[in-house]
Amino acid sequence: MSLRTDITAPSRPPFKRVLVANRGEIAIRVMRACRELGISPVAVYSDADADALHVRRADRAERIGPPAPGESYLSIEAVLDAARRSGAQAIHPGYGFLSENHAFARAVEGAGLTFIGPPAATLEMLGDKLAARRSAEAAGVPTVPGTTVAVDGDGPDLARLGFPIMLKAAAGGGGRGMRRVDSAGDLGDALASARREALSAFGDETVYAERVVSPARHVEVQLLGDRHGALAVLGERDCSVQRRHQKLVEESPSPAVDEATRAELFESARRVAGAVEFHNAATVEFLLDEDGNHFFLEMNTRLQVEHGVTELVTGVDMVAWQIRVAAGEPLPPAVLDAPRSGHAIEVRIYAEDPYAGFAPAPGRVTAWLMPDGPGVRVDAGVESDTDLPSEYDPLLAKVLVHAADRPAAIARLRRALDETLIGGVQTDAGFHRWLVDHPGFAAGRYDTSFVEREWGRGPALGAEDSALAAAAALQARRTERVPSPTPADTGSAWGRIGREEALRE
Amino acid sequence: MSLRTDITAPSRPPFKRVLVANRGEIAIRVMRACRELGISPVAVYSDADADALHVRRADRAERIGPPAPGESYLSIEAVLDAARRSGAQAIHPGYGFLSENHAFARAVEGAGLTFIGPPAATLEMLGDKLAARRSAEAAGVPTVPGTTVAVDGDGPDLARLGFPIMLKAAAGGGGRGMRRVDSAGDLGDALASARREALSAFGDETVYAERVVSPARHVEVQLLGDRHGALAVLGERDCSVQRRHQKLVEESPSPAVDEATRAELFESARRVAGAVEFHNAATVEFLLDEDGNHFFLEMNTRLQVEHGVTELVTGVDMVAWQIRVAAGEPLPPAVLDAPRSGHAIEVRIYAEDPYAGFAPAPGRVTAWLMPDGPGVRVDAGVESDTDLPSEYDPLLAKVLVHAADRPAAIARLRRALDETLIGGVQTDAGFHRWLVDHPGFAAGRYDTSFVEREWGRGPALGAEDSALAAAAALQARRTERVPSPTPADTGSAWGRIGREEALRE
Amino acid sequence: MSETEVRIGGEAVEPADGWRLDWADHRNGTGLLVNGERVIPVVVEGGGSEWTVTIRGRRIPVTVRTWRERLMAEAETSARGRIAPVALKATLPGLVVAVRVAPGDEVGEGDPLLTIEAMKMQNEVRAPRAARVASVAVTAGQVVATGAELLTLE
Amino acid sequence: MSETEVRIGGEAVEPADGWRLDWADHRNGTGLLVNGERVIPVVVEGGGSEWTVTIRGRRIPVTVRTWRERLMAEAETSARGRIAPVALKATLPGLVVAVRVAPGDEVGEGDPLLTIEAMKMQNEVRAPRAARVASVAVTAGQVVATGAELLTLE
Repeated sequence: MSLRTDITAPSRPPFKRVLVANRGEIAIRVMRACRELGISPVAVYSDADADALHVRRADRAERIGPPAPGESYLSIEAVLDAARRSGAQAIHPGYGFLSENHAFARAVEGAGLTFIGPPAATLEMLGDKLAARRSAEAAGVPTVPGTTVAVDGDGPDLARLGFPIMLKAAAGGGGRGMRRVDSAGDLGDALASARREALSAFGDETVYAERVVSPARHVEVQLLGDRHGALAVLGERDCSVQRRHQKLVEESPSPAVDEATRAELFESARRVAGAVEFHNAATVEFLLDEDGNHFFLEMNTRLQVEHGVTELVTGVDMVAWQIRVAAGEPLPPAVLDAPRSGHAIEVRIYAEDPYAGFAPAPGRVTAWLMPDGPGVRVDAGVESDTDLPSEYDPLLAKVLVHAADRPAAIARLRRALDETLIGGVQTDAGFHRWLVDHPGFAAGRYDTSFVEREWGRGPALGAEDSALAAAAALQARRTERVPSPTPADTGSAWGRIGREEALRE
Repeated sequence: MSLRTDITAPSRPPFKRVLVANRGEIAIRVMRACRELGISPVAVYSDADADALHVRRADRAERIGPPAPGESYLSIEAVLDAARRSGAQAIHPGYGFLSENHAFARAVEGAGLTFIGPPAATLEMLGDKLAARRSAEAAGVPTVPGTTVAVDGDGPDLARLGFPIMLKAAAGGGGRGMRRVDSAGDLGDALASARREALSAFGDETVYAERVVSPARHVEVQLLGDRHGALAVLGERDCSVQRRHQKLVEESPSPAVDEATRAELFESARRVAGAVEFHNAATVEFLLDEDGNHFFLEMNTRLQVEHGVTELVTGVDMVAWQIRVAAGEPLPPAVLDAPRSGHAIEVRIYAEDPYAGFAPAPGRVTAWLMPDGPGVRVDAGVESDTDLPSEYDPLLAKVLVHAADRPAAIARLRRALDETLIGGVQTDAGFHRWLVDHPGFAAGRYDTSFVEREWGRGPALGAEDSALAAAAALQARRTERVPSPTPADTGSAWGRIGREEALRE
Repeated sequence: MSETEVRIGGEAVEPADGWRLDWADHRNGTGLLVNGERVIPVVVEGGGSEWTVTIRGRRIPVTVRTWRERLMAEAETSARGRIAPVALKATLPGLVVAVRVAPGDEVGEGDPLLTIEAMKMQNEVRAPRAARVASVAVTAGQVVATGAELLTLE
Repeated sequence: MSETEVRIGGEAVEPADGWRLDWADHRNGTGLLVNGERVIPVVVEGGGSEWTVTIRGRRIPVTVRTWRERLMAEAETSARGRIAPVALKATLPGLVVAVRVAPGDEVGEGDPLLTIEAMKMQNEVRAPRAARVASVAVTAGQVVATGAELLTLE
């Protein structure tokens, strides 16, 4: 009776205590990785989050300021103070907030702590999307035709690119500060608007321009590197289901990528990473045109929202490995050569109204029933009876499924969404439920304008749903009139139907 | 931009409607598979289950009788009537109840419906554990030394086997009707008791005897076959963590099985199945002694409670494939040659008191918080505010984890159990939380007497937990005295601690 | 309650026949619609005549009125003027980042009036109909609460 | 409440210092014990002097008594006799499958008295101390509810 030897578990915790400089679902995700590694997680919270779920999942929690992000989650000083107070040895920034801020990464290292992410110099270089474009080009990776310097003034010289063009924030990412411009006449307004949003979101109004590739798919490659030069390429994700240039749904493998294209994408991703000093996690984003040509968009030097898709397909715990490589551990062959199996899809549950242009829908989450069972993973940041602060990103949860193949994954996602019940606020769940029945999505034929084209502001309310809603409200009003229901009224509807059928027979 | 072709999804639902002849978590598990295949699931319920969760998850539900199992879930006539009323084309029996009842399988087929399980004749042959032993022996598979015929009268001839021996119900399974006998003097009482329990559980008091293998591990091999002769061997599970010869924890791969032993186990499992007419799902159970020798115990001709462990490691949806092969679909190479990856562990959450000999602990489940996030799967049969009927098996839920290797799986299980909070009834969660910290379990060194030897009636309540419980109860009593708490009292404890620390500084 | 009327989006709707609402948890409004052949999970929130039913992820506002409530509502409507001034209010708390109109401006339906940043997104407030701007109550840089008056159209 | 006493399993226990109970949901008793360095999820159920605290999956009965309640409890204990007859009651609903003793039998501590099947398991009811059986209230084949008297020991 011999025992198997397991080689990839750390013999002792990489750190004793890690501060998680984020909130919501990603803070909880990172804390779970900490706990599984034997690390004590420390939360930070603004006054708007004193009762938040991520605070209750930490061993220790540090207040970092008032609700405004600039005075709390975006404050380098407040976060560093919290880390010092708590005795943390490392900081995981999650995504968003300070995660790609090179000044923060430098300040963390300067304070003698470990920044769990790529080197500060790399954050700085790749944070300038224009510099990143130039670096990719120099490495022989195709980029979307466009400017290689910031757009000046009213940008009349952009006409040479030909319209439509896309304006992008040089300091940007995540779709913010992006504006599509269809003709020269719209350029002035779009530039002003893009600069305003860029300044508001990133504190830098520099924008550049790229020709619009359309139809295009957004396909990205996940990288994970250690401090010893080893680089794992953990497959691609297709993130083409977007609204406002922001992702709603991600899946792996991409239904649009064959083995030859996949090899090209992986090679390009390796080249982009090879051109900079790199370790930890990053994602190289590409546009893919109808002919399978790919164009470098940007490299995100942080954990992505959608990292779970890759975890399901590869079995590699991305967040645990971020922490372990940050502590100096080398990536083992099990990670470097991780096989990919099955198909994974993630849908993001935002508090927003897909029937009203995906406008934010803050409020109070009342009912909160999430799916479980085979092949379903939920990463949630809220629970029932949660007030949603209006100051932050309205992502409530991610529902992920994994199955043997894409049709089975879609069927599983449909089942999972049918088990999902959220009260109090409108969410994207209605959009996702529509999506899983869409023949174009089922066929894998969609591009980055799919949501705008196929969904718009959503289908008109159907006659069946209308009649069902009417029946539910009418009966709710009737039962409301009975202040303390008798057992006969609260019994199972099945019991009642059964009795009625028995009477009929 | 070429599209991947997926080959293993069925082009249309194998059945339109399937009756799930079970209750609790397994009924919900089967219904989920139905929904993902586009099949409308039908529930059955006794009067004790009119409001049960499994009833609310079905499209249609049929009452099958009063609470007593013999008059409802074990009544062939009641279940068949329900199937006919509902218009179901097939019946999935789950586990327990009628799942291995050959008369039921014949009656289902006789009614023109499909029985989702192995052929009735195979159920009949393998249901006689003595006949199964003889069949395995004839196929050249080692069995535990013992009787090949029923034990007569007071069984004085058993002395030739040497003590200790194990008495087992010939019609048995699942640990019921089993009695260990350590000396000739105990034989009479043990025989009477084993026969009484066998009669009560299976309606047949026949018992046989086997020599006790000790220390031994319980390792079983999962089989899945189609109606065309193809057989998939989907790895082994180690189920040695048992109380009263019933499983509490299962994992795959077994930490005690090396590649050579695994090949032998798989070969023996194939031989056992090859000796009978076989399709659908079955498990071949073995004892493994200290030297790695294996002995056939029995072949269970149904889905096992612990099938999810195999699903996590292989990515094969066992229940979906049970339904698909029952409808005549052949197993594809993706199933027949499914690679196994990572490590999975399942713990069973029973409503029973591990500090009182695992005695049943019925009552009302009040709080019910289950873990989620990466690598965690929960198959539950209850939710919060659920009364537990005392008539049925007290299995509430299964918590499963999957990770890259065994140490990571144990760490994940610890994290998952720390997120698990159940109020109202004592459960095995306390045992499992102890188990994940046990050095013997961590080393993979445990056998079927591990629970009895290492746990007994559990450790004495420790000083820390005692003091913590005292603090919690004292403060609960204090807050109870404030009928409507002021905002300052209900605010986050973090907020309060933060304030106090601020005052101290 | 035979004279009870159910309206969705201003239209009278005939409630689906043969479906029964089975509460799973009365406190949070979760339940099932069942008809013996299918189940549809729903959340039903509200009270009195105003309800919101969530079906397949979509929140559907439903008005359930007795004949008495209908008569009262109709009387109220006819008492109101035809083209009353409209006060536009903030539907979310946020930061006013731009005000594009001034009192006296003529705007067409759908024209942008101002921009509010909330939940990290910039949201355009647009004119619900052609009108003249009567007054503007906010300035750029101002933080507004839900329900705060933004501007009035004549 | 400085005179309040906390007892677990009959022993006085000093409550852990520096830990605070933070309710997550007062209705179902879930909460956290926090001390600024660690959190421990708990379920706290009960009321008055009798509580049950679930920590790391274990239900721990805890008695919290004020000095007044302690005085009353002590007075009650001293008023009771030393060796009173004991009525054994069913702790679960189930089916009596075997009765092993009859009135007048002498039994030792731990001797099996009867067998009850509940939740598909056979459970032996054993003598809590040596005694003579005074009466037997049930017969084999009988279904008993929780709290039903099974037999009395002298």
